[in-house]
Parts: sequence; C-alpha cells; structure tokens
Amino acid sequence: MGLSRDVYRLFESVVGPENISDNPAILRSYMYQPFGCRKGVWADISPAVVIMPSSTEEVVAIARICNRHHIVFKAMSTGWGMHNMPGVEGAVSLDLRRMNRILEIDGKNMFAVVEPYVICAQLQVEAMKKGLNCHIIGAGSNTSVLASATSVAGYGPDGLSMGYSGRNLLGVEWVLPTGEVLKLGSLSTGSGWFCGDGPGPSLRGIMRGWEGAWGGLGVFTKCAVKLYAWNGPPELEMKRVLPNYVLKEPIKYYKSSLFSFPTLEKLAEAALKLGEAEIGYFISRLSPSFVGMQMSAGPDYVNTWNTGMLQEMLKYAFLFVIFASSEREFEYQQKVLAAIIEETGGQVSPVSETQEMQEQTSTAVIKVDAVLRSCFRTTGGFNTSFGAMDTVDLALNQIRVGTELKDKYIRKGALMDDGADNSATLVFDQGHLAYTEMLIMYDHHDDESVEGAFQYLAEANQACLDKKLGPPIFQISQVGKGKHGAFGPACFNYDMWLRKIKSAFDPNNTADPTAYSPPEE
Amino acid sequence: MLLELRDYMSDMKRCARCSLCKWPPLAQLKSWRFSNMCPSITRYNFHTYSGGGRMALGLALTEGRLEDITDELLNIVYRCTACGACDSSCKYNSELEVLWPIYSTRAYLAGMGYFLPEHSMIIDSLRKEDNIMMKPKTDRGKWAEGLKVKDLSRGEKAEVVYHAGCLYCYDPELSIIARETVTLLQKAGVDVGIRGSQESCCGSIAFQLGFQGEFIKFAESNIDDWNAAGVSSVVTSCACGFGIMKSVYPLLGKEMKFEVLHITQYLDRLIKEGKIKLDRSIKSRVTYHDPCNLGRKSEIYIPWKGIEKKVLGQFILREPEKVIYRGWNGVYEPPRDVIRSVPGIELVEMERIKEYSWCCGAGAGVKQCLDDFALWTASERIAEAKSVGAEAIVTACPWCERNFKDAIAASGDDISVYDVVELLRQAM
Amino acid sequence: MSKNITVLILGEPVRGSLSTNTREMLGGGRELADKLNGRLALLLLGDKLELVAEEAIAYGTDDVYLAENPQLETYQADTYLQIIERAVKDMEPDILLMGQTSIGRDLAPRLAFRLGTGLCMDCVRLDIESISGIIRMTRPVYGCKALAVMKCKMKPQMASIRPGTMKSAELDRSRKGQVHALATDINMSQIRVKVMAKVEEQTDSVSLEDAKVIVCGGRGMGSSDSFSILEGLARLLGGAVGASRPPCDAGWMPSTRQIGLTGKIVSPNLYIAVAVSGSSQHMAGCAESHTIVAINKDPEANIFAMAHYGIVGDYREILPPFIRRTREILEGKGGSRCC
Amino acid sequence: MQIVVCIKQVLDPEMPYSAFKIDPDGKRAIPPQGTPPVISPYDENALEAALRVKDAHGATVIALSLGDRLACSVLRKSLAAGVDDLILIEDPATGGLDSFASASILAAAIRKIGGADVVFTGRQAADWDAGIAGCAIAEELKMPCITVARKVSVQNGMVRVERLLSDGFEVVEAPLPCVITVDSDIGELRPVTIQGLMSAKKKLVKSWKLFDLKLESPPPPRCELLELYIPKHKRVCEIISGENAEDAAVKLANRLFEESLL
Repeated sequence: MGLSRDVYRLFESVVGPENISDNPAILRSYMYQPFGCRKGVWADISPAVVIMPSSTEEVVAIARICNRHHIVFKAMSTGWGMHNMPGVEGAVSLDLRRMNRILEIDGKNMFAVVEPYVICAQLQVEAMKKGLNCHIIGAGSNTSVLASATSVAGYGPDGLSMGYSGRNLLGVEWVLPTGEVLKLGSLSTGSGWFCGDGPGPSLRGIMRGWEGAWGGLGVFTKCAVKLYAWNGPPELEMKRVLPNYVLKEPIKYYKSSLFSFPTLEKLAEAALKLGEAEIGYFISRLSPSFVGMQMSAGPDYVNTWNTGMLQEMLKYAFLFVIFASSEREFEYQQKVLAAIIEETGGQVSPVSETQEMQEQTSTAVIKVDAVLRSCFRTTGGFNTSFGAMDTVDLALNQIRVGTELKDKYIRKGALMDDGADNSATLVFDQGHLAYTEMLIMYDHHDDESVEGAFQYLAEANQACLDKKLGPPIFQISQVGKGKHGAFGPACFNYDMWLRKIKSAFDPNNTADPTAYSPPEE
Repeated sequence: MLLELRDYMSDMKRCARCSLCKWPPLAQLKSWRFSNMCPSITRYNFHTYSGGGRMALGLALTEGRLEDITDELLNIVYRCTACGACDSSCKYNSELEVLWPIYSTRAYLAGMGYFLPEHSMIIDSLRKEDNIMMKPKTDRGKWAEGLKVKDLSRGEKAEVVYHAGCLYCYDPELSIIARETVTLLQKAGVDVGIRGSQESCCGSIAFQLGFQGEFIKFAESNIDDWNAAGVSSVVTSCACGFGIMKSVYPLLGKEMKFEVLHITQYLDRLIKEGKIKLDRSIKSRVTYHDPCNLGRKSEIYIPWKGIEKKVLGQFILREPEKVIYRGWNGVYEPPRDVIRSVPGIELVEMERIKEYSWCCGAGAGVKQCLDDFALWTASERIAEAKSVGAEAIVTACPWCERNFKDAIAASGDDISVYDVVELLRQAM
Repeated sequence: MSKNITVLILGEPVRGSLSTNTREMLGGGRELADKLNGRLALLLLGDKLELVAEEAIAYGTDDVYLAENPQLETYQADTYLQIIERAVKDMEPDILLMGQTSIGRDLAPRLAFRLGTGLCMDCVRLDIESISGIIRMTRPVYGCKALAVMKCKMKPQMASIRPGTMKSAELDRSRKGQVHALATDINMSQIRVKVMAKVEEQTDSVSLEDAKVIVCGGRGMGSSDSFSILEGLARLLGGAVGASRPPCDAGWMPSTRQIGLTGKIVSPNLYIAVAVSGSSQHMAGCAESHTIVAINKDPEANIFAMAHYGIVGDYREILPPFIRRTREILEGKGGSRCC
Repeated sequence: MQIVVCIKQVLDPEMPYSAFKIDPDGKRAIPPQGTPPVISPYDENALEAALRVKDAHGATVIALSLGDRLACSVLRKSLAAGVDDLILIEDPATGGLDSFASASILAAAIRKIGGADVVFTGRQAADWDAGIAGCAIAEELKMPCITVARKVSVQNGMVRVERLLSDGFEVVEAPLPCVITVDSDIGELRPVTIQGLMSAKKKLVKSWKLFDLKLESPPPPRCELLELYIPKHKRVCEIISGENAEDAAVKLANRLFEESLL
C-alpha cells in the first residue's frame, strides 16, 4: 500500500529527494530482518516509504504530516531487528541514520549528548580520549547509545560498574507522536543536560519505564548519557591474533579471570556479593558454547564441544574483570575478589591466567565487538527468551525453567545444542539488579527448526505467566499487539497504564504501537 | 563460471543485519570522524547501499522478490566501488562472503542485459580496443616511445614483463610514472620488457562490473601471452590489475608460469638487495594510502564449494571446512618499507589502514561513470590524511592517484599525492 | 503428377562442369535415395548443359532435369525461382538439397517459402530414418558452439549442404541415366532485381571458401611481414592464407581474409593454425574443418583442444623445416615416406 | 523515405566457451550470468547500412526487434546510433519460433507501421545462423530481396547493391520497396557516444504484443528442433614432439603425408 504522490511530495519537501524513497529495491532491503522474523528473513509488511531526516525539526515536520494524514510512523536508529519495522501497512519508516552526531562530551560533568545514530563504539573512543568511558549493551557496541537509553532494555556486562542504559539517561529531547517537542529533566528548564529527573519533569517511567516503548511513543532525537572514568590509555592499539583483534599492550590494573562454581546458586551468591562489594569492571555469566564460539568456528568448535571440555570447565562460570585506577585499589579489589570466591567455593579456571585468555577477552570485554560470533554466526537464526532486569532470584528461576524447557527442544533437534543453559546473565548496577536472557540458536530457513523454535518461545512465554517469572524482554516487542495485555494481569495490570499513556501521548495513534501497546479503547 | 549469484544464497540468507559492514572492525574504530568504512552507505545512507543491504538486494533478486529492474536499482548496484571493506569487516565476526555476492549481483543483472550506458561504453572499448579508456589500441604503446626497452610482443625475450595497465598507458600525466618505473628497473639491472601496443587490459574493471565473460577472455589471453613470452615474473604498478591477477586469475584453472608482483614488492626486494641506492634525503611527513586492490583485495580467494551439514542439532557445519579470507594477507608492508627506506621521510599512519582502509573512490568503474561519488570518497580520505598532519599522500595505484589529484584540484586542498615510484625517483 | 523422385538436388554448373559441392551432394544424395530405394535426380539451370548432364549421370544420378536457356546462364533469383518452383511442384520430391553457396543461400529460403515447406540451412550431416523417410538434419549453431538436429515437418524436406561435408561419389562413365528437358518460359514481369555487372576479385591465391588447404595466422605472428612465410606454405599446398581477428584489426591482413564469426566460415580439408590462440570467435569460422593442425608456443592455448595435430613451439623455428620437408614429400610424392 | 531495420537480440556470440551452457531438455542455450546479450553482429551492420542511407537522403529509420524478455539497455544502442524509433515485439508466445514464423510477425509489424521503402536485416543471426528471415520477410511483403549486400546506394526509387559472391561480387539494381540482407563487409556500426546513449535512454520505446498485430498466435513452425547439444570435442590433439623444433616439424610433415592430407 503506497502513499499518494501528494503526501510523498510533502515528505520530500521536508528531507529532499535524496533522503526519501519508495523504490521497491530500497524498501525490500529494509524488509530484510532475520532477528525477530517468524520464518526466514523477510518482514511480511513493507513500509510505504523510508525517510531519512537529519534534524529534530525535520522529524517534527514529518510527525505533523503523519498526524494530519493519519499515517503511522516508526523510527529506527541502527535498525537491527524486526521490531524496527512498522507493523502496519502503509506506514512511514524513519531511518535516523543521518542524525549521527556526538553533540557534546562534557568531561567535567561526565556526560555526553548524542543523536540517535551514534553507536556505542563511536562514543566510547571519543570518551576515552577524554579519560571517560561509556556503558555498552550486551548486544554489542554496534548499537545505538540513544536507543538503548530511551527505548529498549539496555543491559550490558559492564553494567556492574556503569549501570544500565536506562539508569545512565540524563536530559532528553523527545518528539512526541503528535509532533510536539518535549524536553525532560534539567533540559526543560534550560539548565543543561546534566540531569534526567529535574529540575523539570522526569517522566522517565512513562517514557521508557522498565524496558522501553520500542518506538511506540514517538521519536527521541537527542539525549545525554552518563559517562564513567576511564583509567586506561586514551587510545587502545590493537594487533591481530586470529580470530581476534587484541590489545597490543596489556592495560595497567586490568585483570580478567574466569571462575567456575559447583552450583548455579553458588555462582549467583558470588555475583551478588561482588556486586555489593562494589568492585569489578565487568561480570558476565559465560555459557560454554558462547565462550567456545568466541574462540573458534566450524569443525574446531564442534570438536572442542564434543570433547565436553567446555561444558566441564564452564558449566557454572562467569568472567570477572577488575579494572582499577591505582595499584592500591587493584590489590584491594583482588583481595576482596579472592575472599568472595573462596566463601562461595569458586574455582579459578586453569585457562584464566593464560596470556591467550587475557588477550582474547580484552577487546570483547572493553569494546564488546564480537557478540555476533556467538549468536548469529553458526545458524543465522537467533532469538532470546525469558529475560529480566530484576532480582537475582528471579534470574535464577528463569534460568532453571528455561534450561529445562530448552533442553526438551534441543533433544527434538529443533534448536542448536548449546548445552541448554545458554544464558547471558548477572548482577549489574552494583548488584542491585540481576539480568538474564536465555539465548537460542536455530536455522531460520529450516521449517522444522523454525517450527520448533517458535513452539519453544510460545511455551517459554507461557511459562513466564504460569511460573510468575515476569514479562520476557524482547518477546513482547516481537509478539506485538496485546502482548502486554497477556502479562498485565500477572503484573499489577501494568498494561492498562501503558494503554492510558499511549492514548494520552498519541491521540491519533500515529506512532506504530505494534511493538508497544495499543491505546485505550 | 566465477560469478553465479545462486552460489552465494547461503551467505545472503544468513546476514544478521548487524551493520558491522558499515563500520571498520569495531576494535579498530579510532574516532567518530573517521568511523565509517563503506563509502557507498556513508554517502547515500539508505541501508540498501551497505554490504548487508546489497546482500538483501541480491537475495530478493534470486528469490524473485524484485520483478522490475528500475534505474534506481541499477544506480544502487553500481554506486559502490567494490572496495571490499564490508567483506573484511563482516568476516571479523560473521564470516560471510559479502564482496562476491556484490559482484555476482552485477553479473546477474548484466546477464539479463541490465547495466549503465557508461558501462556499455567501457565494455565496447574493451571489445574493440582492448582498453577501458575508449582510446585506440594502436596508441597503447605510445607511453613508452623513445624508451630503450625490449618489446616482447615483437618476439624479444626478457626475465620480467612490466604491465603498465590501461590508465598508465593512456593518461599522459601519469604515464611518466610508468616510464620512470621502467628506467628505475633498468637502472637496478632488471632484465625488463613490455608488450607495447600488444599489451591489453587486465579485465579488472569488467570483472568488478560483473561482465565476467569479457573478463575471462582478457584474463585468459593475458595468461597465454605471458606464458608464451616465457617471463619469470609479471610486474605491474596498477594495484587494480595486481589485485585481479593475484586473486581471480588463478581461479580460471590455467597454469600461470610466472610470478605476479606489484611494483612495490619488487622495489622492496631490490632495495633490500642493495640494487637501488637512495641517497637524496626528502624532508617530508607523508602518509600511505592502501589501495584496496593491493591490500585486502589482493589476498588469494578461493570460493568455498561444499555441503552444509547439520551437527549439534542446528549447527551448520560446512564440509569441507570453509577458509575465511579476511584480507589480513594483502600487500601492506612492502610499500611501507619502501617509503621508510627513503632518507628523511616520516611515515605517519592514518586511522583506517590495511584491511580496514578507506577506499579512494575510483574503483569498479565509479571513477569513469559516477565521478562525483568518486571525488567525494577521495575528499574523505584527504581529510583523514590532513588530520594526521601529512604533507603528502603516497599511494601505489594510478587509479587512487588520479582520483586524489582530481579531488585536490577540485577542492584546492594543499596536500600532494605521489606514487611510491615518484618518491623513489626523487630520492635517487 | 509425381515422377516419383525421392531426392532432388539443385546442382550448380561451373564452366561446363559440376561444382565440387554438387558432386558432394550427388554422393550424399545417392546414399539417401538408396536407403529409401528411390530415385535420385539432379536439376540444372543454365545453357548448353549436355556434357554437364553426362558428368552428373557418371556421378550417379538417375535423372537429370535440364532447364536450358541463355537467360539462365547467369544466376538471377527471380528467374531461377520461377523455374525451380515449377519443377519441384511438378516432381514432388521427398527431399530437396542444394548447396550452402551464394546461390543456395539466396535461393533456398524463398523457395522454401513458396513451397510452403521447412528448411534447414548449412547442414553438415544428414541421417535418414529409412522407415519414415524422415531426415535428421544436423547443423552448427551459436557459432559452432553447439549442434542442432532438426527435422522438416513438411515435404519436400529441404536442406542446404555446407561444402566439404559430404563425400563425393566416384566418377563412373558406365553409369546410365535419363536426361529430361524442362520448359524454360520466363515471366519477365516477376523479374525485379537486375544484375548489372559481375566482378571477379582477383586474388593470387585460391578463395578461402573453395580452398582445400588453409594456412591461418593469429595474433602471435607479431607483424604483417611475418605473414609472407604463411603465403609461401599456402602456395606450396595450393591453398589460401587466412587470419584470425587480431591480425586483421592490427591491419596486418585485409579483413576479407578474416576467418571466424564475423569473417569467413570455412571447412577445408586441412587447416593449419599458426600462432592462433583459438578463441570461440575464431573457431566459429573453422571448427568444422576436416583436419586442424596447430602450431603455438603456449601448450595451454585453446587451439590445442580443437586441433588434431599440434606442435608446441615458436612458428619461426618450426615452419621453415616443415616447409622444406613438405616440399621434399610433394616432389618425391612419398618417395621418402619411410624416414 | 521510411526504413525498417530488423535487429535480433542474441546471446553474445563471443562469450567464452566456459560460459556457454545448454539446457538439453528445454533445447535452449542458457543465458550466462555476466555476459549480456547483444544485437546480432550482422544486424548492427544492417543498422549502419540504414543510417548511411539516412545520412545521404534523409529518412526515418525504425528498428524492430522480436523476442521474449528483450533487454532494452542493449537494444537502445540502435537509438543511440541514430535510429529514430525502436519498436519491441515482446510476447511470451514468441519464444522458440522458427525463422518463417518470426518473419511473418515482423512483416505484420512492418505493415502496421505503414510499410517501408527499404527493409534491412543482417545476412544471418549469430545464434541460429539460418539466414532465412530476411528473404522470408521479402516474400511475406511481396518485395524483391537482395542478400549479402556489401554496399548499398539509393537513388531515384532504385537501390543499387553490391552482392557478395564467393569469388567476388555482383552489382544488382532493384526498385523500391525491397528487402536487403547485409554482410559485415558493409562496415561496423558507427561508434555510439555517451551523449547518444543518454538521450536514447530518455526516448520512449514502443512495445507491442502479438495481439497488437492482430495475431492470436504465431504461425506453426515448419521445422522441429529434435536435439541441441554441445559437441564433445573427443578430439585428442596428437602433439608432435622431437629433439628439437626441426625434428618435430619434419615428423609433422610426415604424419600429415601418411594421413594423405598433403
């Protein structure tokens, strides 16, 4: 369903002919979205047009046109995943790629102001030059800083020391579905970007709440995020060591270690204690297959896996990274770490101290540049199930239920055998919160595999309800309309509030609600 | 045939849409300003212009999801220098073939008779005059007039044949460099010959534009000629030619009884053997631009053929094992060593180098057909060179040099461009 | 009323005798007729053809039909068509053959059109299914890259035959046959194309199409003067000199001498390719030669894939002794075969 | 004066051997990836012949092409070279027609555009090399036909043509209208310029279906294709070698003599 030429010309007059297209060749490439696709790689619904605004003013103009002509719009930043696609026919897709500037890095007050298309890797290198660092989400540094902060989840393993994206969010410039511009926090009172919660309205809860509105509440055109101290060199030089680029020189006061525990409970206990002790730079539960695939591919990986060595060594393990600012702090942290590991019966993995281990993990830990390898590379089809940013206990329950359920489908052969418990998880925000999600890999071009994968996801989602495990992150965005409705009753009817918010902020329902929530009837 | 779109189905179907093809390998990203990798997506912005977007396009075509071939589609397909940056970046993580699906998409379209008018000019010139410059074949030898050098096409014998390449043969401003190269080699006591008016195009542009039928003819006849001439090495100063001779010629299954060398490799040898003495010092701070075809694209590439087996449930195992060509094994050090060997020269590196080097913008017919895009791409590189305080860009490919020179002429930047050979000549 | 002719051949008299190609068709036609145990007839147009008719019978035809008229001395499509169309409709042959010659090329399509039958041009081989009487006609297509086998769905089954592809019958004066005269009244109103003049181009050597031996030079010859050695060899063998495209593009040889897709298409008895790489463009012009000899420096050259005999080496070193030896042989006519 | 040139889109006859593949069941050549189709070489000569007449006397030159899935960017070359109009007869039903059927469709098209003073075609197409269509068009239109032309001149209602013969040529004259099939000797198609191609790109190309020619279906084929195959060159080249070049040369001469090839 295309747009009328007149409307097309209206949009064209906003962004110029170079930055708008409804050519099938262009639209088709946007419809390629394997992550979150039901089967294969193609979205069922094509956007009517793709528009690339370059400024807030242009976004506003576009939103106004959409409201006037009752056209649904949906914005994307890096556009990775089906949830970036409009879920209704005849919608406008906003590709924010041209809004890609780092507007400011305030070293003194330790924050950066970015536009939607700035990716973590970019912000990080620029921050490091000023002795600062930024939080990077688990999906990788190829993702948008702003999107994670304003619109979607936002957990990353360095969250142990740098919180999570939602927490790091300061001032925000928000183009509401109606086209009005709303500024949050200190920004609204003209006192700069430094705070998200006033002076001036916070609305943080309304804007992103627990996991974000996934583009269902308009477009966030600028935001400030908190930066953290970086004690490493201003530039990280790399050398090639297959299959990775690794640090040329080891960094001072930096040490990564791999610990394994007798039980999942012990692992969690250790993680919690470490969080509470407020030490460490990075912590991540590493599943055997995840680690294996970081290091090797193809037959190498399969052979290693078949030896059972990985599963043995990493059954209940996490990677813990200390990155201190001084010799004294470095020693202190190591002491605390050693003590906690001992209390909880942890073991230092034999590979932990090897130079290879130190090298190979360095870039992955600091730059989060190689997640793809362990998720999409082997089968192409990847998804995540369950998922919480909540208490350690909830995380554990999700893992227990998830592992059991997943194992069933692995035995059916529908999913790749990654040892079932392939959960990226652990405490963040100094141990106040724990994160988990259960990864699955399947062949999205193989009917049986797809069939199995989606049965699993359905069962997993049901289990979240039945076993009171909370709404599963990422699943909601994918299952779309009514999904919150399904979980609301089990969670204080939060879905009602979402619908009210939607109606209040988007009277014409022009911001695509598919991945968020429909307005109140 | 070399380019069959269907051969890359599995790569095209398994792109994760992660956008790594748009950036340098993330670990190598050094600044916001120069954090782009792919000229095409950087200039045109629609996802379609990226490596991943092009794979989606190729897939849509093979699956019959794109019925009508519009002019805009063709523009998208050819607004790409086929520099291979996307390919190197992707392989750092996802290990997919990206560049060859891009070639193959072009071959697929060309096979149906879809291409830009400019391309038909280039190909006609190839068919009629054995060059892509739309110049008469008879003039090909002109650059060497007055040079005392053996002409192998007249039955003379030599150890080394110097292949000047189309641009050096026909670009009056640049052909001086070809002349200098020959005299340089002779001075160093190399038994070198040329093929004069009988030299013909390496076929690189034809291949990169997807006209593989035309390419194969030129590649095969070049191999025949060089075999017949009985030379031990073919030396060329055109990275564009070197890349194709190194990475694609061997795939034609013809015995190549000669070694293919880029001039920088050969000079590097000669200098290290003490056969070239550099005594004049040049006080200058220069940076080196890696030509894509001398760097990542000169790496040997053998298309994977085999079966995909499922193990561990859905783990896709390729048999035989798929070798990943990351572009790490291009020619990176020899040109740098040559530059360093010049007394007084200070070599500074730009941010994007070697396998993640930013393209000059001239490649794959873009210079001839979409010059504005070529010049824009060059200007990005020039800005990068200036940002590291270089007074000159040294490169090792006539196409890069031509394009940088044009871009500088257009912008009035004060920075000069040299070929490695020019630098050596000044130092002798 | 049918004269139960099975195979009718349109012959071409040249200077009071049958053209080579006609003799070859008589050889091939005879076989077809015998397989169908039917009669073979030859149709000749021209003037004063008695002797040619006798020759034709000696070459094995059962009947000769003569259309004799001074006006038919030189070929002219409109006149020839009238007479042949009438004759063929009258004889109703099963099979009608003519040569792939300037005349055949010009005549066959229009004749087929008027007879309302199919036509297979430039056939290199005919196989007959003796029961059905259907001929499988094989012809090179796609510039000799492929062969097509066709059959004609109407009668007469019509084909033009590439010279040099059928074996001529032996001359046997004792053979008997009948000569019939055809009416030759011509409707002048149908004659629209008038032949004003005929120019024979004087080439010192034999024309490429007729040559039994062709010596062909390629890109590897290096220069125009180097072709003189080929001229020498050609003269010695009573053949003609040709060239692949590069020498013609380079101006070493006139384009009229070009053999290949865009040049002449030849199938001599002996084809000697010197320093020719053997591109598809070239092979399209000579692939059907009876015997191909290749001399090339490069053992990988494609020409060796197409040749029957080859020498790997520099023609400059090979041709002189080869010519010397050939001359010895031809003079001694095998006197020194045992060496 | 109105001149029609029939141009056929064919697989590039100069494609490398490795690119040429056949679908034996479909009895058709498979268009290779990476080798575009071309205007049949002799038809390019025909275009040149027509354009020369246009240069000399002024005329409207219309290029006519028949086929299934025609490639505009290839055929547009004719417009770039100076042709005034390009008409495509594109119809799935036109796949695998024989020369006579094609001729009758082309003739119908020529009638539809109000006939022609001269119809040029190549002497034969580079795919099927039959050389029938030109003559058959002449018969369909009841026009005289002159084949294998190497030189054409038109004056006061007559054409004067040099016809190529094996041993020379003949000069013939015919009244207009007539059909002329052209040989490569007439000369290559003039080089097209990029400007020419660009303006050609803008020109509107007519596209007709059989229906537009008031034809329900093409005439039935008169010949049937039984087989199409790539001949296996079982030919094993006998490489003659010797101690030296001379020795090998002598051996070759002897060998040829034994085979009584000398």
